[in-house]
Amino acid sequence: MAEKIIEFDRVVAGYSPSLTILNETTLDARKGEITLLIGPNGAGKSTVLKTLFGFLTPRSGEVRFEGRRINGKPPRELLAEGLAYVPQGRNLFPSLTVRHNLELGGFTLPRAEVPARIDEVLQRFPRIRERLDNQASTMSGGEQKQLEIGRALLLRPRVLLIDEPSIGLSPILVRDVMALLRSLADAGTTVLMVEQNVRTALKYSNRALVLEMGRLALDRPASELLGDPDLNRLFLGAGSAKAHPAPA
Amino acid sequence: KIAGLVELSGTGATSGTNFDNGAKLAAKEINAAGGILGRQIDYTSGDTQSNPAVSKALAQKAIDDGAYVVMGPVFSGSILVSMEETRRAGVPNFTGGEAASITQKGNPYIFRTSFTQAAAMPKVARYIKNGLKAQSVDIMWVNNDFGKGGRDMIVKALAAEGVKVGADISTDPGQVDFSSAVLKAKQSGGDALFVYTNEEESARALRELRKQGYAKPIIGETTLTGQKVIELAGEAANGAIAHVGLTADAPIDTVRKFDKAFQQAYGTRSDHNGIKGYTAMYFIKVMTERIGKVDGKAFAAAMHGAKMTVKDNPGVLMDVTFDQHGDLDRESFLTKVVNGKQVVVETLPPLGAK
Amino acid sequence: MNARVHLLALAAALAALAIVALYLKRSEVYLLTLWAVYVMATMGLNLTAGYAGQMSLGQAAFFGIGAYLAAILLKLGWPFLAVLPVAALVCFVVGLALGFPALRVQHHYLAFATLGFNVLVYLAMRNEEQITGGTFGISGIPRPTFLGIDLGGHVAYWYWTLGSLVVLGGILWWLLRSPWGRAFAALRDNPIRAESLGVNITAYTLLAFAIGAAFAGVGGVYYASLVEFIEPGPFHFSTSLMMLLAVIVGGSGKFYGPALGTAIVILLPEFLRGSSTPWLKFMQVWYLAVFGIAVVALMIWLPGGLLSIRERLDRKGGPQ
Amino acid sequence: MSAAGPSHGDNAGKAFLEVREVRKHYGAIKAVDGVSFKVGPGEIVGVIGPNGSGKTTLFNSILGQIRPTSGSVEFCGEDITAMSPLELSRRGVGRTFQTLQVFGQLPVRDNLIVAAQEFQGSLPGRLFAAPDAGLGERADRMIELFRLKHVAQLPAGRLSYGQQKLIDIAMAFMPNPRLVLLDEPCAGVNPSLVDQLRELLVELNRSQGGSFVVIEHNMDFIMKLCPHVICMVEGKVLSEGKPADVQANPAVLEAYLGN
Amino acid sequence: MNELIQLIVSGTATGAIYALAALGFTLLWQASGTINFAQGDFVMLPAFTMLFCMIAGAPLWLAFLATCVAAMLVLGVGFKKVIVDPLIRHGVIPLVIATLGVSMALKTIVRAGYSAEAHQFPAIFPAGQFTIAGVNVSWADLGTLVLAAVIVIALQTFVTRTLTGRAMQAVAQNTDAARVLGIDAKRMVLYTFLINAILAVVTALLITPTYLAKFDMGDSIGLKAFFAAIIGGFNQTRGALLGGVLIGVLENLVGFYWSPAYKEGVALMLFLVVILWRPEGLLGKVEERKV
Ligand SMILES: Nc1ncnc2c1ncn2[C@@H]1O[C@H](COP(=O)(O)OP(=O)(O)OP(=O)(O)O)[C@@H](O)[C@H]1O
Ligand SMILES: Nc1ncnc2c1ncn2[C@@H]1O[C@H](COP(=O)(O)OP(=O)(O)OP(=O)(O)O)[C@@H](O)[C@H]1O
Ligand SMILES: [Mg+2]
Ligand SMILES: [Mg+2]
Repeated sequence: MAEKIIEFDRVVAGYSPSLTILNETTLDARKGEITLLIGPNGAGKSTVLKTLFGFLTPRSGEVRFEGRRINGKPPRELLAEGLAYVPQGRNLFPSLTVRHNLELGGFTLPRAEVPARIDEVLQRFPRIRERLDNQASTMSGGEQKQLEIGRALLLRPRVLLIDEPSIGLSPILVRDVMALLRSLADAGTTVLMVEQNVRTALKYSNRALVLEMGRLALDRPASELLGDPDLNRLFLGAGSAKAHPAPA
Repeated sequence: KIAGLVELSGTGATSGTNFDNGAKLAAKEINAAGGILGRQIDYTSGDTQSNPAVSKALAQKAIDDGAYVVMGPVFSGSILVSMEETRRAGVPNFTGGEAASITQKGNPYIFRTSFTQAAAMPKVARYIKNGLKAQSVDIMWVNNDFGKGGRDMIVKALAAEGVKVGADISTDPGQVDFSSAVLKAKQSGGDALFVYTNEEESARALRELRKQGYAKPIIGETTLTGQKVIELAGEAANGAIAHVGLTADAPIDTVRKFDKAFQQAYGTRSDHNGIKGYTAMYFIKVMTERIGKVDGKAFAAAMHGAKMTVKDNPGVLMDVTFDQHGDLDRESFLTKVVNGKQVVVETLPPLGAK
Repeated sequence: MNARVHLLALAAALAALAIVALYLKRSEVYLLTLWAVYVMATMGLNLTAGYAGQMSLGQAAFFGIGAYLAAILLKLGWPFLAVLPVAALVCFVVGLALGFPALRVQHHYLAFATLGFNVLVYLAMRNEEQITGGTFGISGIPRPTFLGIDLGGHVAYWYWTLGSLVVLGGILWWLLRSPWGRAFAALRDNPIRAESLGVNITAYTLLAFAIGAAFAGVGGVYYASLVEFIEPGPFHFSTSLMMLLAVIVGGSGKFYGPALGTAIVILLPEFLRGSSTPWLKFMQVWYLAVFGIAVVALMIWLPGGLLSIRERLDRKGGPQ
Repeated sequence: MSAAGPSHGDNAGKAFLEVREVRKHYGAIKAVDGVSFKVGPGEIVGVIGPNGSGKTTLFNSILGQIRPTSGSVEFCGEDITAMSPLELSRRGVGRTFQTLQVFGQLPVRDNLIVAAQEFQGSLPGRLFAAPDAGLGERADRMIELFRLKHVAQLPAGRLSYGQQKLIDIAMAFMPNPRLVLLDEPCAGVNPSLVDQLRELLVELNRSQGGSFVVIEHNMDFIMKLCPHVICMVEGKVLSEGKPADVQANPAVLEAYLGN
Repeated sequence: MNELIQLIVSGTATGAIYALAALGFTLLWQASGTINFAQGDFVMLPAFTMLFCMIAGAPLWLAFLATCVAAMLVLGVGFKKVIVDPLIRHGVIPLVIATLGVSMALKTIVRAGYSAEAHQFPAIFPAGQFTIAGVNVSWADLGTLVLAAVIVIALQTFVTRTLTGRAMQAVAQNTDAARVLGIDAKRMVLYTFLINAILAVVTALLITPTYLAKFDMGDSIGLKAFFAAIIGGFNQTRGALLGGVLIGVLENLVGFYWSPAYKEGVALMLFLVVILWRPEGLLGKVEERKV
């Protein structure tokens, strides 16, 4: 079994004392794998990533990176250790140009390296190149998502945390991005991905973790899960066809 | 027990602080010399924030606390409000306000510590006519109760003397840039310029006048040649002429002594407001000792028509008389700034003595 | 809070305010009345800024408009109860006009636009002498009589003002619990989404300003009659700033926020001024410095104002 | 295939919403470049297209969020070009947003009530209406339907991405609109809820004859839901017709679907 | 004609002063998304500090340098640590309100602790003036204008042309995103306030000879400067210069040709017209698309 790069050990975290979101959550992600985190809306998937990247401090339990405890370590330090994070939702500097958004992605890198890496990203997402000198906020939803993903890749992270990359991307791009993540993983990058586009994501992942109410409910190889009719019913909605009466 | 209502913050902070310091200095001296009728003065001052509503509250509070005499406020707007309270309670009230209307309300408890504008302006107008031989004069004034009141009075006084008013230029409290105002004065071509603004603005106006090469006589009231103005305007103040009711530069022994004591106590020179506060405290002492008891009503009654002289107590600084309205009368001075110093060029007799 | 407990507590507080006046000195009753008068204005500001999210720094202008109208009309012999609706209406209409910039700009731009309006009104008060008495102001404003009862006495006027404050508070309460209140909140949170859901943001923005202005106008009427003299000074924009501070210190968007905040801004300094304890005497000169620092500290610990203490306790230990 | 509502052909000629040659240019960028289409009453139309092909801009132009450079939009025979979102909502046109747009500080339940309250009575009348404007029950049913019951009293801004997305959709349906434009409703929504959402749309369409225009990148959803699909590329309509036909169009495959 | 030119010239000089003060606003806005109500007092404080140094016998240049250091410590590091850091996580409004409190406190401290009076301040430019084509121009006016222009251009370049400058903007626009990218938000904010502190000292140096050192000198400067910043465009550094000069000139013209009584209203009228007609300001760029 591959080395555990990221571990959650009975982590308890939340946004206020009266509301616990992660309830003794225990999970891990392994080197060179895509670990897929799925679950209903509000299960706490994004919260896992936020806790991991230092935006939330666990109330108890331990978050480990390569065996070292990183509870509440600030993002800057994690970044220096090779983690990168693409959050859900708005994540750009709206009045800066696309180019400047990209440049800032390389803020922690040596200056001289940045242009070449930007070029590389632009190759991957040609659409962004056309919009280089536009304000980031004028771009379409999908274009913005491409920019965000590209910006994180600029760092060539050892561990990539990515929250629902498929939101807003066209089918062709979803597949491109997934394939890209796959190739990164194959080259040794550890990927922890949250997705609602489960069917597609499973095809590219090694392992799937199902989160429910802040607890790990299931931990199975992705390929096994894809064929499981039970999960299909639970999470992919097939056959849940009990028609709901429309509210009058 | 004496309460001071003074402008320690807001637009009137400078005047109020001076007034307060003057009063405090006098209280200290009096207390050191045994107090009034053997009783120590308990002087407390409250900040009106230059706000009439607060003045009113403070006046009520002073009365609630059993003040014998109330001093201040200096601002005419505020005194108009607070004097209603002191009147209702029958507590004598000294004010530094110079607006004419204060004593015209028939309030028997209100007394001034300085000339009204109504009393001062005719002296200025007379000087403009006779001393400067000016046919027409431009007026630059600051648009607050002080400036507006003075402007109205000088216009009246000038009309009485037959001097024409040229440009009538209002400026704002706290105004910084006087270039358009000065340009207006230059354009109008009056024979002289009458400047009636607060200290800082006077300094700025003088500087701008100098900058634009204004060559005609510049006359004003007390504020124009005040210590502060000279300090702030520097060179540009030279040549400015002003009528001054009270000045620490007056060539009188008592005033010199006061000046020294004030400087020692506060590190700065007193302006006319400091003298107002100082003398008011001594008025209280002199008059209380004259009536022989601490009784506000009797005090007020005795004040009307009273005459106090330096002989009674050097603290009143100059001989002074009060009339039936509570207005006072005494000598005043014509000063000129020469080489960065205010010099008294003429002592004008009291109005009543002419 | 349970509705009945709430009502009981409110009744008790009001009773206390009413009874205590009988034992207070004249100047203290005056201050209490001044507090009530300012609360009328800050309550309106709380609606505009706290509930509807329209940063307004022009509240003192409406306060002034109400006061000047009252001064002029009362001196003309109008009855107080006729002046009130006129002042409220005039301020309502002017408030509508002030709302227009709010349709174009938001937040700090709006704050300064309204502040600009305040400055203009102030200049007009100072310069339009024929109407406003210029810098000399208007004095001799009478206090009302009501049902034959003379309200000139300080305690009588306090009861009269307190009663009116309760009525105004009731109106605001009603308004906030109606669908209007929710529409104001929607306007504050996300005007774009609100408009696409049929919320007439133009109407509600203008209403938020106009109603807030009307409250201030009413407050102004009571002010003029209380102080019996007005001049432009108290209606300078710095008063607007203080009113905003009062709302925020108390808790903006909290019903009782303005009452608490105004007490701190208006009553506390007077109390300190009045005290003769030595260390409190220090406060007479330094009050504003201490208050300013206290505001900073409050924003650090309780950015939602004093009344947000409960939420604060709940959220402690949340995300950094 | 679950054909919902009257088919496209039946309604040819009596368009409900008609978009004619709408263009929106930003300088050299032609975000929307001459798009025309019709939606009949009770029809469900899907809009697909690569990222940046102008779908959202098209919606914004129709809905008065931005003013189109040229072209016109007609709704029920009335010219609604550049009408404000407010006027459109009054005419029964609702929408959802691609980016999260909820009332962050209002509780979820109030989000839903405020979405419909402005359609009850008059503006002055609402001042005197019941606090929930008589919509409480309806809001509760929506909450149930979208599985938000456990968070109904929380401020909407504190919910997860998917939950907020659901609130946005629920809000659009609260006032029983005649036409709803949905911009990527499934993005971030759990697959099982996606299915439920589709059923809900079908149900609303059948029972109340509501019309929908749906932008989606979830092809499964579009194929099952929409009898008529438009594919936009570079601001223009590339292909239009039955979903299967559009899907099979080589140009669409090349630009959008891949393979 | 001559007087028109004179009015414009002296208005431009006053305007340069407004511009300098306005610069602080645009900087803080672009780089931390806040409005500093105490900005005017940030100018007042160095003015007094320099005054103190000079009273203690230091020559002006030394006083200036010492004050720069002090300002960076107090208005830069101190302000950031004590006020901005704990407040920024609550969003912008509490911070803005806190600056109101700071403004009050600073004024009171200077007034109660030192003096309520105005104090003279030496000018750095020679006192003289020269006349061209019948128009009087003082060296001070010219110097202020030139210096203001230089500072504006330098700052503009820094904020928009350097990576650090853009990182500062990034923090203001989306702090979380900046953190995700490893941008040290706190340090960027610190830079902002350090620059602002220096700016305040320079502004104080240039304007105090005219404004005089007084505890409330910041009030009128602050307000005018804010209006100038908005008129020029809040997200454009060079907007401050345009806005400032525009106000200065217009005030003079109105004061002369119409009535000085409403002179103070000029900045306001102009401001109202601008925000209603072009809310982003004359040089400002339109901010982001909304949906
Ligand atoms: N900023 C916040 N403040 C308070 N509560 C929050 C906040 N963000 C999320 N929550 C709560 O935490 C829970 C989990 O949220 P999280 O964003 O982790 O869900 P998720 O699994 O990512 O869901 P989704 O698939 O919808 O993105 C939700 O119930 C939500 O109400
Ligand atoms: N205000 C604007 N200024 C400049 N370009 C703009 C503006 N708004 C949109 N665009 C451009 O127009 C194009 C269409 O954007 P739009 O949001 O309509 O795309 P979309 O089809 O919705 O894409 P997606 O599927 O990614 O959401 C984009 O390339 C975008 O960059
Ligand atoms: Mg999530
Ligand atoms: Mg889109």
